[in-house]
Amino acid sequence: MIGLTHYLIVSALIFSIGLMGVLRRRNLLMLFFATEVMLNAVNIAFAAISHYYNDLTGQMFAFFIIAIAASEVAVGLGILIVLYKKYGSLDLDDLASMKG
Amino acid sequence: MDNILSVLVFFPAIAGLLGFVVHKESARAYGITVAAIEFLLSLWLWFSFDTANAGMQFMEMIPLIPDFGVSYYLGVDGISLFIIIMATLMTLIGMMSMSTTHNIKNMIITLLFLEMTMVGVFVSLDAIIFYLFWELSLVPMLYIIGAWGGPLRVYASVKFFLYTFAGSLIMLVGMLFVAYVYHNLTGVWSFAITDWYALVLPVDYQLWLFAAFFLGFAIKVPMFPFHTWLPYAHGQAPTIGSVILAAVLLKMGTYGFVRFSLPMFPDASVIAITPIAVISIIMIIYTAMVAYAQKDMKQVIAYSSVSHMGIIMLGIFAMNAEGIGGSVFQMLSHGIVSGALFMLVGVIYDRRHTKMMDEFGGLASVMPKYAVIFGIMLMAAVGLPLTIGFVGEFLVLLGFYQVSPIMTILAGTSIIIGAVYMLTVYKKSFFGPITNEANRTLKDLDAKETWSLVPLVLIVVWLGVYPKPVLGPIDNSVKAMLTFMDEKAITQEAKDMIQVARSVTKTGEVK
Amino acid sequence: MYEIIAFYLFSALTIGLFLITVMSKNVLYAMTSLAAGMVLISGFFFILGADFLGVVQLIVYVGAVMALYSFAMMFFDATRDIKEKNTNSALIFLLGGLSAVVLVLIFAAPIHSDAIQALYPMHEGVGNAQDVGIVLFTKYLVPFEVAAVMLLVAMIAGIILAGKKMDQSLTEDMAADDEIMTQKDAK
Amino acid sequence: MENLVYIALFAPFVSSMFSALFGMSPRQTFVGIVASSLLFISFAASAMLAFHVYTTGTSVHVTMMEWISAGDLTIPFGFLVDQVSVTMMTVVTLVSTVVHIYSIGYMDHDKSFNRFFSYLSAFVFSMMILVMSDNFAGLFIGWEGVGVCSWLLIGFWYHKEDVSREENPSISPSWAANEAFIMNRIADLGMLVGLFILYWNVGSLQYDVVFSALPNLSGSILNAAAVALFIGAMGKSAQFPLHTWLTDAMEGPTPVSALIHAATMVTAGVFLVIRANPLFAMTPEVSFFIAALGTFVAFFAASMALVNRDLKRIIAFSTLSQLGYMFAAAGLGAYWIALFHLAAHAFFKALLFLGAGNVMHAMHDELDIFKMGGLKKVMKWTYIYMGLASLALAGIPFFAGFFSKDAIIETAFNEGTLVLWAILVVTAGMTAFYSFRQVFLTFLGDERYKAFGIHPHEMYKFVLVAMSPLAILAMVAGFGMGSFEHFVTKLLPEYHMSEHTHHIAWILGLVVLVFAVGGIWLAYKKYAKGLKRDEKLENSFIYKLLANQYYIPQLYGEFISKPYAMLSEMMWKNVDMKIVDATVDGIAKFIYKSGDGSRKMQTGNLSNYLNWMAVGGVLLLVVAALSAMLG
Repeated sequence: MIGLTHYLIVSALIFSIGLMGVLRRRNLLMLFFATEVMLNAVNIAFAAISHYYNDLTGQMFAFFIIAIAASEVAVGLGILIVLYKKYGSLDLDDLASMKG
Repeated sequence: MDNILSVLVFFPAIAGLLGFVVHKESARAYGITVAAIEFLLSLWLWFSFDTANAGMQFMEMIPLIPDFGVSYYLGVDGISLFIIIMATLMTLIGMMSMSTTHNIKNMIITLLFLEMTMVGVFVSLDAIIFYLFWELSLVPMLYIIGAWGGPLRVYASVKFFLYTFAGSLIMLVGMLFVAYVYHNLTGVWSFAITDWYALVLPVDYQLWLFAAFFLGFAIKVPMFPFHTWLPYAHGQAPTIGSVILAAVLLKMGTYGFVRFSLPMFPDASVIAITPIAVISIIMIIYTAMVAYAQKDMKQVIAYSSVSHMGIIMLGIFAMNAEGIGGSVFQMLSHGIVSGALFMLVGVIYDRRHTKMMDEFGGLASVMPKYAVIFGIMLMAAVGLPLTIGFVGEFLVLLGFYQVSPIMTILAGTSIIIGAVYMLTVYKKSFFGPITNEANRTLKDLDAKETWSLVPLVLIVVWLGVYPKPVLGPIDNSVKAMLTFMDEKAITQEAKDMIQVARSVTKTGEVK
Repeated sequence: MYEIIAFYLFSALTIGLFLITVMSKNVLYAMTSLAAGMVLISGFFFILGADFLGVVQLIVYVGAVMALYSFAMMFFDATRDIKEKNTNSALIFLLGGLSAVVLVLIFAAPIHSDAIQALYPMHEGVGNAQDVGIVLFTKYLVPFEVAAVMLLVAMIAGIILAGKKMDQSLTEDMAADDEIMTQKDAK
Repeated sequence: MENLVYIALFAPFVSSMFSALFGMSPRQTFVGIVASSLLFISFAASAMLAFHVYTTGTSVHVTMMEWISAGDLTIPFGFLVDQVSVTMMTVVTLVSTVVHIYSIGYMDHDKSFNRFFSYLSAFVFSMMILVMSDNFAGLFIGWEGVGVCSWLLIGFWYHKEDVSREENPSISPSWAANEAFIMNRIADLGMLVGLFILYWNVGSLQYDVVFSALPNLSGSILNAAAVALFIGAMGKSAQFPLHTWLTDAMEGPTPVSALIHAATMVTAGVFLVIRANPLFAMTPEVSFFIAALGTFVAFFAASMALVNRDLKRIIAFSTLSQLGYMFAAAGLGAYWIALFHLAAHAFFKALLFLGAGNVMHAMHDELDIFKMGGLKKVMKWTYIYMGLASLALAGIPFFAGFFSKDAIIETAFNEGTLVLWAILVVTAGMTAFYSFRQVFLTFLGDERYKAFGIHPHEMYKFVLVAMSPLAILAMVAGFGMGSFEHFVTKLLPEYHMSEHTHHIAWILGLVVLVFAVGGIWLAYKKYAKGLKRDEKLENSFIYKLLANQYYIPQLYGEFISKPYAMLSEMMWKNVDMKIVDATVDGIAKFIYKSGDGSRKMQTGNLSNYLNWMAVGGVLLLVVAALSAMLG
C-alpha cells in the first residue's frame, strides 16, 4: 500500500531536482522553472499530508502556494522582461551589480 | 521643590537646547552660567538633604511603561549625593578653565547634555532609566573626543565607544534577566532597583548576574585588563574631555558596583572578593609601573587614574563600612584630584602644544603658581594626610586589611609606586635647569586658570582636614546598605564576610 | 492496486520530466516538460482525493502560469540554446544529492503522528470541493482575500513592468535601439 | 593651658602661611623675622607647657575636632602634652627658633628666601603635630607632613642639574628629595600596616586605648604590630637598609640639614619607639632586634664617616650613628635614656650643622674638607662652636654627649649584651676620631683653600649669637640628666642599672673615655698639622669601600631602580601595548577582517548567493536530521 512516506519521498526527490536546477542554472528563466518544480514538490507533500491526516489545512496551504506561485510568475516575468530590455541577457553572471 | 532631582537632570539639557539660539560669542558665558546654576542646585540638594536618613531621598516616580514596570524613578542617598555634586562642580570648573575656542558653542551644548546624562546616571533608581543615561553619556563624550581630540581622535573615540558599549550591552542582558526573574517570582514586572533589592536570588543566579553586571561596570571603571581604551581616550581627548571622563564617567563603573552588584548579589559579591581583589592589585601595581614608563605627562595621569580606580575597587569589596565608605570618598577624591591634574596638564599643553615630559624641565622657576598647584594636587594624588587623597586611601586600605593583610600590603605599595611615578613626573617637568629655551618665556597661570584651580585646591585641603560633612552621610548610607546585605545574604560565608557595625574584634578577645 | 501503479507511474514520469526541465539546454523543451510534469502532479492530487486542488493545479499552473511563460518566451529568443557556464557542477550535484538524501532520510524515518489531530477534518460523503469551500470561506477567508488582492497587484505589476516600451522589439538586435536613440538625439 | 597648646602648635603654621603669602615675591627680611618670632612664641608656649607639666606632673589633653569617622573608626585631632611630648616640643621649637634666626643670615643671598621660611615653618608645624598627637593617625599626619616638607626642603634648590654619581654622590637636590620621599614611603607602608593591625585588634588608634588594651592581645599580633611600626621608624630615622637618603639629603640648604636631618625629623622614629614603649616592652624579641640594628647602624655609619671628605656628609653619618645609639637604648628598654640622648643630640648636632653652614657660607658652598684648613684664623667663633659640639659628640666628660652616650653604653653592658657594648664602645672611639678629623682638617693646619682663590669670612654676628643657646646647651645639658630622669620617668618606665653595673660604672666610663680620647688623639696626630694624603691607604679596598658607602647606593641603583625602570618599560611596551591592548585590537580586527573576508561572498552573482543559501539550507537539514536522530 502506498503510504505517506512514499509521497513524501517523491516530494523530496522532486524538491531536490528543483534545488539542483536552481543551483545549476544561470539563466533566470530556467531558474524560474526550477522554482516552479520546487513549489510543486511542496504541494505534493501538503496534499499527501492533508490526505493521510484527514485534515484540510494542508490543501489550504497548497492553494495559497499556487496563488503565490501565480503572482510570482506574473511579477517575476515582468521583471525579467525589464531586465532583458536593460541588459539584453538573462544570464546571472552578467547581472552582478550587487557586488559588495 | 519636590522634584529637584528632575530639575537637576533636565535643567542642563533644556539649557543646552536653548543654547542653540545663543550667540556664538556669548556661548561660553552662557554655559558657565548654566553650569553654575546647576552646581548651586546640587548644593541646595545637599543642604536640604537629611543627613540622618540613610535611605533614598527626594524620590520621584512616574510610570513610563506600566506593563513592564519601567518607570521614571529617581532618588539620592548619601552615596550618590556627593558624586552628583562633584559631577556638577567638575562640569562648572571644566567649563571655566576651558581653552577650546573653535566650535565653542557646540562644545558647550555637548557638555550640558553630558551633564544631564551624568546626573541622570547617579539619580536613577530604575534600571532602564539608569541604562538609558549610562549609554547616552557615551554620545557626548564620543563627540567631544572625536571632534576636538588629537590626531588619533577617531580611533580613540571609536575604541572608547565600542568598548564601553559592548560591556554595557552585556549588563543590559543581565538587567533584563533580573527583571525576568523578578517577574517569575512576583508576577509583576519591575525595573525599580529598590524592588530588585528585595529579590533573594539563588547563588548560581547571583554569580551569572554578577558576571554580566561586572563586565559592564569593569570596562567603565576600567579594570585590568579592560583598561586600554582609557589611555587612548585621555591621550586624544581635549582637556575638558579628560577632566569629565576621569572625574565623573569612570565613577559610573564603581558607583554601579555599589548600587547594583553589592546589594543585589551579596553572596556572589563575597565569592568575588578574592578574584576582584587580585585584579585590583594587578591594576594598582601594574598600571602604576606602566605610568612610570610613560613619556607623555597626560598618559601618566591617565594610567595613574587606573591605578587609583584599583584602590576604589578594592575598598568596595572590603565588605565593611570603612572600606566601602572609603571607596565612595575616594571616588570624590579621585574625581577632583585627577580632574585637576588633567586641567593642569591642559594648562601646559595650551602653552607648549606638547605633553612630552622631556620637552619640559625647570618649569618651577618660570611658572611658580602652576608648580605650587600642581604640587598640591600631586601630593593629594599620592595620598598625603590632610589632603583629600589620604582619607579615602587610608580607609580603603584599613577596610581591606580585615579581609586580607597580605593583599593590603600589596595594594599598599601604591603609596610607594604612586609616589615614584608622580614625583618622577614632577622632577622631570618642574625641577632641574630650564633646558628648553621655549620654556623660558612661558606665562604663569592666568586669572581664568587660577580661578578654576584654586577652588579645587581649597576642596582638596578642606575635605582632607574636615571630611566629616561628606563622610558622615556616606557612612550612614553605607552602613544601611551593609546591614541590608547582611540580612539578605543566604550563605553563611557571606554573612560572616559582610561586616556591619561590629567590624572590630572586641578588645580583649584573643584571636 | 490501481493506486500503486498510478503512483509509481506518475512518480517516474514527473521525476523524469522535471529532470528534463532542469537539465535541458533548450528553453522550449524545458517549458514543455515542465507543463507536462505539472499535469502529472495534478494526477497525484486526484489520487489523494484532493479533487479541487487537482483542478486548480490544472487551471492555474498548466493553464495560467504556463501561458504566462509561453507569452514571456515570445519576448526572448527561445530558439537559441542557452549557454551557461556550469562551474562547480560537482558541488551542485553534491548539494542536490545531499539534500535529497537527507530529506528522504527524514521522511523515511517513522513519523510519530499520535499527537496530530485534524483541525478541519474531511467529511465522509461530502465532496472535496464543498469541504474546501467551507474551510476556505470561514477560517481562511482573510488570507483568501489577501491572496486575491495579491494576485491583482501581481497582475498590475506584471502589466506595468512588461508593458513599458511594448512598441520596441526585443528579439531584434540592439542596433535598432541605438538607431532610435541616435535619431532622437539628432532631433 | 589649652590655649598654650594651640599657640605652640599653630604659631609655626601661621608663620608658614604668612611666609607663603610672600612666597613668590623677592627676598624680604621681615618675613624671616616674623617667622622667627612666631617660632619663638611657639617655643615660649612649649616651655611654659613644659614648666606646667614639670611642676604639676599632669598632662594636658585637648581634642580639637573630629577628623575621620567611618564605620567604627573615629580619629580626632587630639593633642596630648605629657612628659614625652613636651620634651620633644621644647627641643623641636628651640632648635627650630635658632635655625630660623640662623637662616635669616644663611639664606640672605637666596632669591627664594621667603619660600624657604614658609617650608621651614611648615616643617615645624608638621613636627609639632607628630609629637603632640594623641593618636597614631595624628602621628601619621605629622609623619607624612615632615616627609613632604623634607622633600620640599631637600629639593629647595630644585634648579640644579642632575650629574653623574661620580661627580656628586647624590646626583641633584631634586633627585635626593625624591629618593628621601620614596624611601620614607616604603617605611610608611609598614607604619600604616601597624596602624591597621592595632585598629582591627583594638578598635581605636588612641594611644591610651591602644596601650591599655595591649595586655589582652596575643603575642603574634603584638610582634606584628611592633615590627610594622618599627619599619615605619626605620624609614624616618634612616636605619639600615633605608639609610641612603639621609646622606643624600645633605643636598638641601644647611639649616635644613641641621633642623630636619639632624635634630628633629630623623629622631621621629626614635620618638615613635619611645611613644609606643608599652608595645615594644611587651615584645622583647623585636626590641632586641631594634637594639641590635641600632648598634649595627651606629658602627656602620661611623665607619663610613671615617673616610668621607664631605663636611656635611660626615655630620650626616654621625647623625645616623647617633640614631643607632638611640635605637640601641630604646631597644634595650632604657627609653628615657634614649629620649635624653635624643634631646642632647639635637642640641649639639644642630650646632655642628650650623657651624658647618658657617663654613660653607664662608667657603662659597665648598664642602670638601681636603680643600679647607686653617679656617680658625678667620672663623674663630665657628671654630669654637664646632669644637664644642664635637667634644659633646665625642662624649668628652661634662659635655652633653658624655652623659647620654655613656648611659647608653652602660645600658648595653647592664643588659649583658656584651657584644653590643663592645661595638658601641669602639664606635664611640670612631666617633671621636671622625669628628675631630673634620674639625682639624677644617680649622687647623695649612690654608689649602687659598689655592682655590676663596676668601672666607666669619658669619654675621646675630647668627653667631643665635647659635649660642645651642652651644650652651651642648655644654651643660648633661647636668640636667637627673632631673630629666625624674621628669620623664613619670611616664616612661624607669630604668635602673644593676648593683654590679653601678659598682663598676666608673670603669666602664673610663673605657669609653679612653677610646674617645684615643680617637681625638689619633685625629690630632694625623690631621692637626695639615693634610698628608696617604695614597696607599686611599687606594686600599677598605678605604674605597667605605668612601663609596659600601657601594649600597650603587647597588640600589643597579638592582632596584634600573630593573624597576626596565620592568616598567617592558610592562608598558610589551605587556600593555603588545598583549592587553593588542588583544582588544585583535578582537576588533578579527571582526573587521571577518567582515572584510566575508564581503567576498557578495559577488553580486545571484547564482553564488543561491549556492550559499543551499549550503546553509542543507546544513540546517543535516542538523535537523542529526538532532532528530540523536534526540
